[in-house]
Amino acid sequence: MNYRIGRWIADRWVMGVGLLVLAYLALPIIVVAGLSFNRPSNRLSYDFNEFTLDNWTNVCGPAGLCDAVLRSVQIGFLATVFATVLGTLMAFALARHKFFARPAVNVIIFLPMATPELVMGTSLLALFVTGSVALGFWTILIAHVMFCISFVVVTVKARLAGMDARLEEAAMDLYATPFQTFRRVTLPLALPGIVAAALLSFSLSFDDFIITNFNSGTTVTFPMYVWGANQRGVPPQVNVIGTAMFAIALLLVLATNVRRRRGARVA
Amino acid sequence: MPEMESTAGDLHIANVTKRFGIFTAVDDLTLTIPQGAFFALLGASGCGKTTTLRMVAGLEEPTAGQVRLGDRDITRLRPYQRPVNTVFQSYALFPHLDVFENVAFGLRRRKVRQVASQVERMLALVQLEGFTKRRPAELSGGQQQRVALARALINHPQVLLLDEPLGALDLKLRRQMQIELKRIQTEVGITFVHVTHDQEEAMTMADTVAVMNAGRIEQLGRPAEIYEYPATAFVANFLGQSNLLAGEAAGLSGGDVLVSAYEQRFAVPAVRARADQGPVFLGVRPEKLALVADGAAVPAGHQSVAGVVTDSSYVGVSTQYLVRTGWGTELAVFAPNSGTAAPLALGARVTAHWDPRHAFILRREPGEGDRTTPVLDEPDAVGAVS
Amino acid sequence: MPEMESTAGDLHIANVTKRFGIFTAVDDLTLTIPQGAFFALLGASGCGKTTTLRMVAGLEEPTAGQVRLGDRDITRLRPYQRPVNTVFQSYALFPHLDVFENVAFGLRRRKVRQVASQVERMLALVQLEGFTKRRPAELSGGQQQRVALARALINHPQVLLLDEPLGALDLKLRRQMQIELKRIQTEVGITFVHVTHDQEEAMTMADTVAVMNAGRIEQLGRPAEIYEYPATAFVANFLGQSNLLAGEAAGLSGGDVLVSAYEQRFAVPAVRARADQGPVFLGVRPEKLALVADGAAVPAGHQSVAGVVTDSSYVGVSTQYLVRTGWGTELAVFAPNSGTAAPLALGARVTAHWDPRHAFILRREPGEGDRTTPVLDEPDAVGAVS
Amino acid sequence: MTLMTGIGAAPAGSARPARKSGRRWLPYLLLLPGTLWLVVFFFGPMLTLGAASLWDPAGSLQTGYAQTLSFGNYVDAVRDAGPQLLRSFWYAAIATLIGVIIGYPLAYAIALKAGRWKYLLLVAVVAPMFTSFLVRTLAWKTILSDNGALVGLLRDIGILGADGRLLATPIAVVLGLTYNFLPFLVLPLYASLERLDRRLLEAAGDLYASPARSFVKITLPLSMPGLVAGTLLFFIPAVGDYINAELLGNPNTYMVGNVIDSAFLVRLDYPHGAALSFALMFLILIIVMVYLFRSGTDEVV
Amino acid sequence: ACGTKGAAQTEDTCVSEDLSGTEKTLTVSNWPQYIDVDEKDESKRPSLIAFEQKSGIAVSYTEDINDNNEFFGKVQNQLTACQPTDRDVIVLTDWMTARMIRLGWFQKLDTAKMPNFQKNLLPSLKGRPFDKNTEYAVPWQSGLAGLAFNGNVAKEIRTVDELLTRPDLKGKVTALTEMRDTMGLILLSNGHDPSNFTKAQFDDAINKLQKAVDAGQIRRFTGNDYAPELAKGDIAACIGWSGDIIQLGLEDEKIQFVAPDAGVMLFSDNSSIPNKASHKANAEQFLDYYYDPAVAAELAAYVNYICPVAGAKEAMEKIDPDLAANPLIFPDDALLGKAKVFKALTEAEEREYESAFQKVIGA
Ligand SMILES: Nc1ncnc2c1ncn2[C@@H]1O[C@H](COP(=O)(O)OP(=O)(O)OP(=O)(O)O)[C@@H](O)[C@H]1O
Ligand SMILES: Nc1ncnc2c1ncn2[C@@H]1O[C@H](COP(=O)(O)OP(=O)(O)OP(=O)(O)O)[C@@H](O)[C@H]1O
Ligand SMILES: [Mg+2]
Ligand SMILES: [Mg+2]
Repeated sequence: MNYRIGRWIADRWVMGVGLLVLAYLALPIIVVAGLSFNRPSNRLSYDFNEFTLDNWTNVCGPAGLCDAVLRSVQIGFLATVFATVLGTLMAFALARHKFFARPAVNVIIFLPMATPELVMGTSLLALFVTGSVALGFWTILIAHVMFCISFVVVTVKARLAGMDARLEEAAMDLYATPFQTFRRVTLPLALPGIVAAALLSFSLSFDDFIITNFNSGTTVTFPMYVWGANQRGVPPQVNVIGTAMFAIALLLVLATNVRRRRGARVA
Repeated sequence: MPEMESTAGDLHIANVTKRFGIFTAVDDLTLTIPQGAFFALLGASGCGKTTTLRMVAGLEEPTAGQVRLGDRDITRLRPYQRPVNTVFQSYALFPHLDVFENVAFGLRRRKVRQVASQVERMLALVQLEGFTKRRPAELSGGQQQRVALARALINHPQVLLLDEPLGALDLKLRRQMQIELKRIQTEVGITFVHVTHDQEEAMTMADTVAVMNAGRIEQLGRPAEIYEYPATAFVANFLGQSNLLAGEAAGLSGGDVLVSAYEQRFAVPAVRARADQGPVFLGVRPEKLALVADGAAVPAGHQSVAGVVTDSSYVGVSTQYLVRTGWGTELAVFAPNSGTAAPLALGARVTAHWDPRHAFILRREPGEGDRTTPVLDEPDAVGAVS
Repeated sequence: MPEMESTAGDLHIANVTKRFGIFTAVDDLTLTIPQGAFFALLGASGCGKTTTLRMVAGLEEPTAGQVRLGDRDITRLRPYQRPVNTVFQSYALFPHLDVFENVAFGLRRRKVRQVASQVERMLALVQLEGFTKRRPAELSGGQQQRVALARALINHPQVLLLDEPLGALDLKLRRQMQIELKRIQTEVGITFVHVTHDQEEAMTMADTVAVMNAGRIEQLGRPAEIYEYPATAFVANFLGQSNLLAGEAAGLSGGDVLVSAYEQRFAVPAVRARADQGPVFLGVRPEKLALVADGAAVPAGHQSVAGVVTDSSYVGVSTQYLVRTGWGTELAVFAPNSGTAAPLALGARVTAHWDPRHAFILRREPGEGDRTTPVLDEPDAVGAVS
Repeated sequence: MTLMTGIGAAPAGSARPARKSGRRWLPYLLLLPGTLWLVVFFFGPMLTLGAASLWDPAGSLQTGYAQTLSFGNYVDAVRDAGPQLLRSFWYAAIATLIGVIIGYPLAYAIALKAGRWKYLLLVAVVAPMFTSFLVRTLAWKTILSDNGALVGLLRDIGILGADGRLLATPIAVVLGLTYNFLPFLVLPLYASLERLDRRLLEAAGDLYASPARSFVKITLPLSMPGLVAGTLLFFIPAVGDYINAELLGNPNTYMVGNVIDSAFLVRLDYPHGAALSFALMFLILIIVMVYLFRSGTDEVV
Repeated sequence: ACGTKGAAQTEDTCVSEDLSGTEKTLTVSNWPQYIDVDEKDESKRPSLIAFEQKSGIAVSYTEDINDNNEFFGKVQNQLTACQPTDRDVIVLTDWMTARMIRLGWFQKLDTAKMPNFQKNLLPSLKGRPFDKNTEYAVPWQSGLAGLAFNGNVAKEIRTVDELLTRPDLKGKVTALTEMRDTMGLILLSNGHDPSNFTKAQFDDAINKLQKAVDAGQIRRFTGNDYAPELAKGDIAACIGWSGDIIQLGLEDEKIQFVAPDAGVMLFSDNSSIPNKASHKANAEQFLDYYYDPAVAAELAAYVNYICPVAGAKEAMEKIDPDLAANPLIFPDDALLGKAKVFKALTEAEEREYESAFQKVIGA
């Protein structure tokens, strides 16, 4: 029976290490979630003091917090929509068509991912400064769409590359015009990839601080609020938002995955 | 029966050539497939069968030539504009749609009404009534195959193209699907163009068989016709096996062509000779050869060759022998295990004989030697595997 | 020849059971495969063949039972500790390594020296000398298969496991690979355990064939032995086809067992009867049946059944007929196309006769009806397709 | 058949040119909006940044800047930020290495060992990205606090001296970098391990490769594209990051991002800030190119 | 896109229009926690509500200023281009206010309409160098930058030199990223006058700071975020601001503010009206309201910084006598005597000193 123990360990140690790493990833979230139920002894203390639900019932208490969250969600949503649409179109072009300019376009897509956020932020600021463009909601949106596009293209393209091109031929053979083929076959099959890309876009946009900070003008997003609040004591409601976003992401991703699994085991 | 009424729906492939870069996949192919026929396209891997089908379906554009349906030139129509449907080798079922929606796909695209009843009828035809709500991933291979078939058939295409639809199935399931395909074709009366690797499948199912080789049709005809009297050495050994002896034809004598080979003379009826002069192959199918221990027992009028049994393998229905002739070639002989003859021992001296009416004569390139199909335990024959 | 010298290397599978959850894939299997044997494992899809092989290879751990090589218990050894190699159905070639490195893989892992010369020799054996630098993706299916074979063989395992290695090849290539496999096995003298769906392959290649059904061995023996005298109805119809008529055995009479079926009486030699009382099948192989137009022409001592020809299909080597008997069962009859008999017309009244020494008797569950294998143009037989 | 005639009515001759040109235009049409966006808002800024990097460094906000093509800005910027520049690459490299060491087992476990828990674990990797990265970094501050449980534990077991600390050390910065960008490494790695054919591992085991050898010889090389993509997506943003250095580090751990930040926001020295940004980008691109070339993977995008 | 023009504006180049007559609204940008809030409901600001009721002006009050530099970066584009920033009142520290005035980015106040302001502004805050006529900047609060320590983890600290060298504080010390506060205190500790020093003196001070950084004495340079860490004890001693420390001291009396004998730095945060702000009159009314001593006391009671309003101390005695007695809120002459204001810098000086300082703090 001794070999069994040895083998049990041999088969599972990787999983063990993986779980430890997951714990490392989850640790700050646990702290955040814990602090979201904290009534701090004073506004400069982050130590757990006393359990309370007040932070949850009174999320919008600290002035400006909810506005910032709302603005971040708005920007995140719009950026996701724009980036997903533009990026998906590009991914289709790259995955489904062979054409002369392809390598050049690939480089155009790769470069923004290869450029540090800071450089992008500063350069965009320089452009806006030169062009005397008023900074604010729209400049943030422009910036977010810009850095999300590449991630969308890569994600959707990977999905399309794994897709059987014969399905599209089959659809054409069954009287589907190119548009119908796209609408009825290609799009639904690419959907999990598109959804993943959208989720990624949203998280990138919602989370972005560096580029936003340079290009926001007088507009305050959630990360900027946190950055500012950090100077004078972070209100515990920020932890509520952090926890809630985590939970929403969890549910959202789980829901799409359940649907995907119920749907087509295509991947 | 179909030939008369329906020249309007015949599929014509006229001088079609398809090149990929410098590689010619289909080479000046001309073919007419009558409406309502069950047409089988046979050939080695890579000979251009799939490419031909794709050109008919509109998924590939010919480099040259025309594809016509009756009088209509469809060469330049896009796939969705052609009354042609395909059952793909991989089925290519839409994984995100259930069985019902897969089958209904073509109807919906053409905005046909009363989809439900038609789909029900079609699913009944392929005996999948209860499966409407399942996704392709939840079906076995045979069921998927039938959905693919229903999905194509429901559109009542003028031509149905089948690209090795049974290739992925195991032997038993394959047999059952063959039966079903044939039944359905009989019921719906649509032209079937069926590509297959399996010669037995082609012969049992098709009215007409075409054997392709390197982008060209080598022979076309009814299965028995081709099998009994192949046109070329390739066909003789692609469709079943043949013993082909290198000889020289010495012209006609009466109704027979005379062939001399290995110091023996053979006569073959002129109607079964593709040439009557010059280098030829004298061909006999292994099952047309009979073995007798005693040369004197050769029936009158039969021709014979003497040899030694070098191998025998039992395959249930028959026993396959190899008989080495005096000049070293090994002939294949299939003896049916009908229980009438005792098995022969290795090393036994035998005489293989045949009725001249079962032999045939084919053209041969000068210098080519005997050709017999590789048989088990015959390592020398493997050189050509690629 | 191998049985004597080599009990030390025999592969013993002793009371091996494998369960996945509540599903029993292999059920108390016991089997001994002599060293140097070419052993074929046959059976329907899902019957547990692959699972058995994987337990021998160490890729799956038996729920119960032992796997031994000679005297060594290898049940708990990990795959890399066993002198056993596998040729996988999918080949599982390493896509990032070239042919040379694929073949050298096992040697390198065991730190063997002079890898290059051994690999060269092995590639010569499988006739792939010039291909060392290619990647698997640049090889045809047949070539990949041979690389997989070389990769396993180079390790000189005591046992080589082959899991349907030819399943994906087309008929012609498959035939050539069969020849090569057999040649190589003869040359290297390693025990081959070969899983296949193709009965003809099993019969021509193997010394011993085992037919598996639902996790158990139904019959084991030499190919001809099993084919000629199957042990169960499953084997009779899995290995080739059989006509099985439902009857009642009425005990011994002389050396014969008497069977009454459909108001006729048949005698079968007792040595070919699995039962002599109660419900039985009377079995005859289709090729053992002969058709005569005139009942009077039935040879003396033969038994016969009258009927009508309802279908004929030409398959080149033979013609397959269906004959409907008076009570409605359709018998399959294979007539060799040796050219001696004229083809029979549909609807012809015929008598099918057989030598009682070719018939056999199998146990039958009470209530079971006739069993004949589905044949082309016989839609009724398809109900069971899954 | 009547159904078909309607469809086939289109003149066969005219179908061809339409289709050809349609096909040739389509990809460009699809690419146009996205590419335009990137060109205007990525390459455009890069151009202005490039221009700004050559401004006369003597200019100021009040007096304006003259374009003098002062290439010397690059020399000055790189020289002045030398230590931070080196430190950025050094920290990012260490963080990437740690990321690979801990991210690989995680990706591997999810892809190959998790069975039906696969999606749940994957979500657990992705979901933290939705909690603002600042919030998480601040949480790290709490965790690593000198008087926190973690430091206390490490002091007790002697890993840290009695006076030792984690916060405001290079360790905290590297840990923060590792933490923040780990999902970007794990996801592509997971995707490529997911595609790995397990049968290859069985084959390797069958051919006498122990699990460790199988990993080195089969799994690792076959997951290379994912590993390359993952390390790049990790390394690049890590080099440019300055939040971790600012929140978790000390003055001696500041990275090039802090310098750029200070140039643009505090010192109002746009020419040097722009020059440093550009220099950083060039350095990263060079490293990426060399890396891609060395690892033999070109199709990362 | 080859170069840029200067960013400076004048009253002539950038004309603002006042819509106060028609629009009873006002937008104020301030630092976080710089206004009194209701103890029960943090989103209510009593003094502000009172103002709205009294004046009928709806105030949109945002706490979006966290850092002078950062805020400058945010609004500089609009102000350079003479575009509205959408704010009527912004609160910035002396030196930043000075820069903005220098750039011509603020509107001149009509102090005639601000009687409380004229009457109650502390004399020491009148006619400061950057606003000689007291016509651009209205001090919101003043404060001291000095030393602070947490008595739970460190012995008392008296001087800047101790802070920069004492071995038991190594790695547990922070200083401020505000160059004027940190450098001012070091200059003072060297016996120099921050309101009037030479380049050489500044270099001396920088070197002293550099040594402390190199020795690992200084853990971080911070904005306000030193406070939680000081409270926690991760930081033992620091350069900090009086208001923060008083608040911490209320929770934990071991946390104390120390005014070194060498001197402390005095700063003010000033309210100003940027160009293109369109509610100037409303803004003036608003600022004047907070110069009512009673209101000022209410505010000071919450924020705990130095109240720039004369007469507020008396008003405070009614609210909270303890606070009224706190010299850090209502400094006595002794303390005020030690307090220095950093000298006004030209753009070139600012750049030179700021660059040198940034280099030391790591960026
Ligand atoms: N798109 C293509 N580009 C280049 N060559 C091609 C292309 N499609 C097919 N070919 C080549 O054309 C030849 C014919 O291919 P085709 O698929 O028609 O063969 P096939 O007869 O269907 O073979 P199989 O029986 O293996 O399916 C092959 O040699 C193939 O390599
Ligand atoms: N890992 C597993 N978990 C659960 N069931 C399994 C597993 N592996 C095999 N089975 C089941 O065990 C049975 C036997 O499988 P096995 O692969 O041995 O069949 P097989 O005889 O090789 O079939 P085939 O001819 O289709 O390859 C099948 O019903 C299969 O579904
Ligand atoms: Mg093909
Ligand atoms: Mg199997």
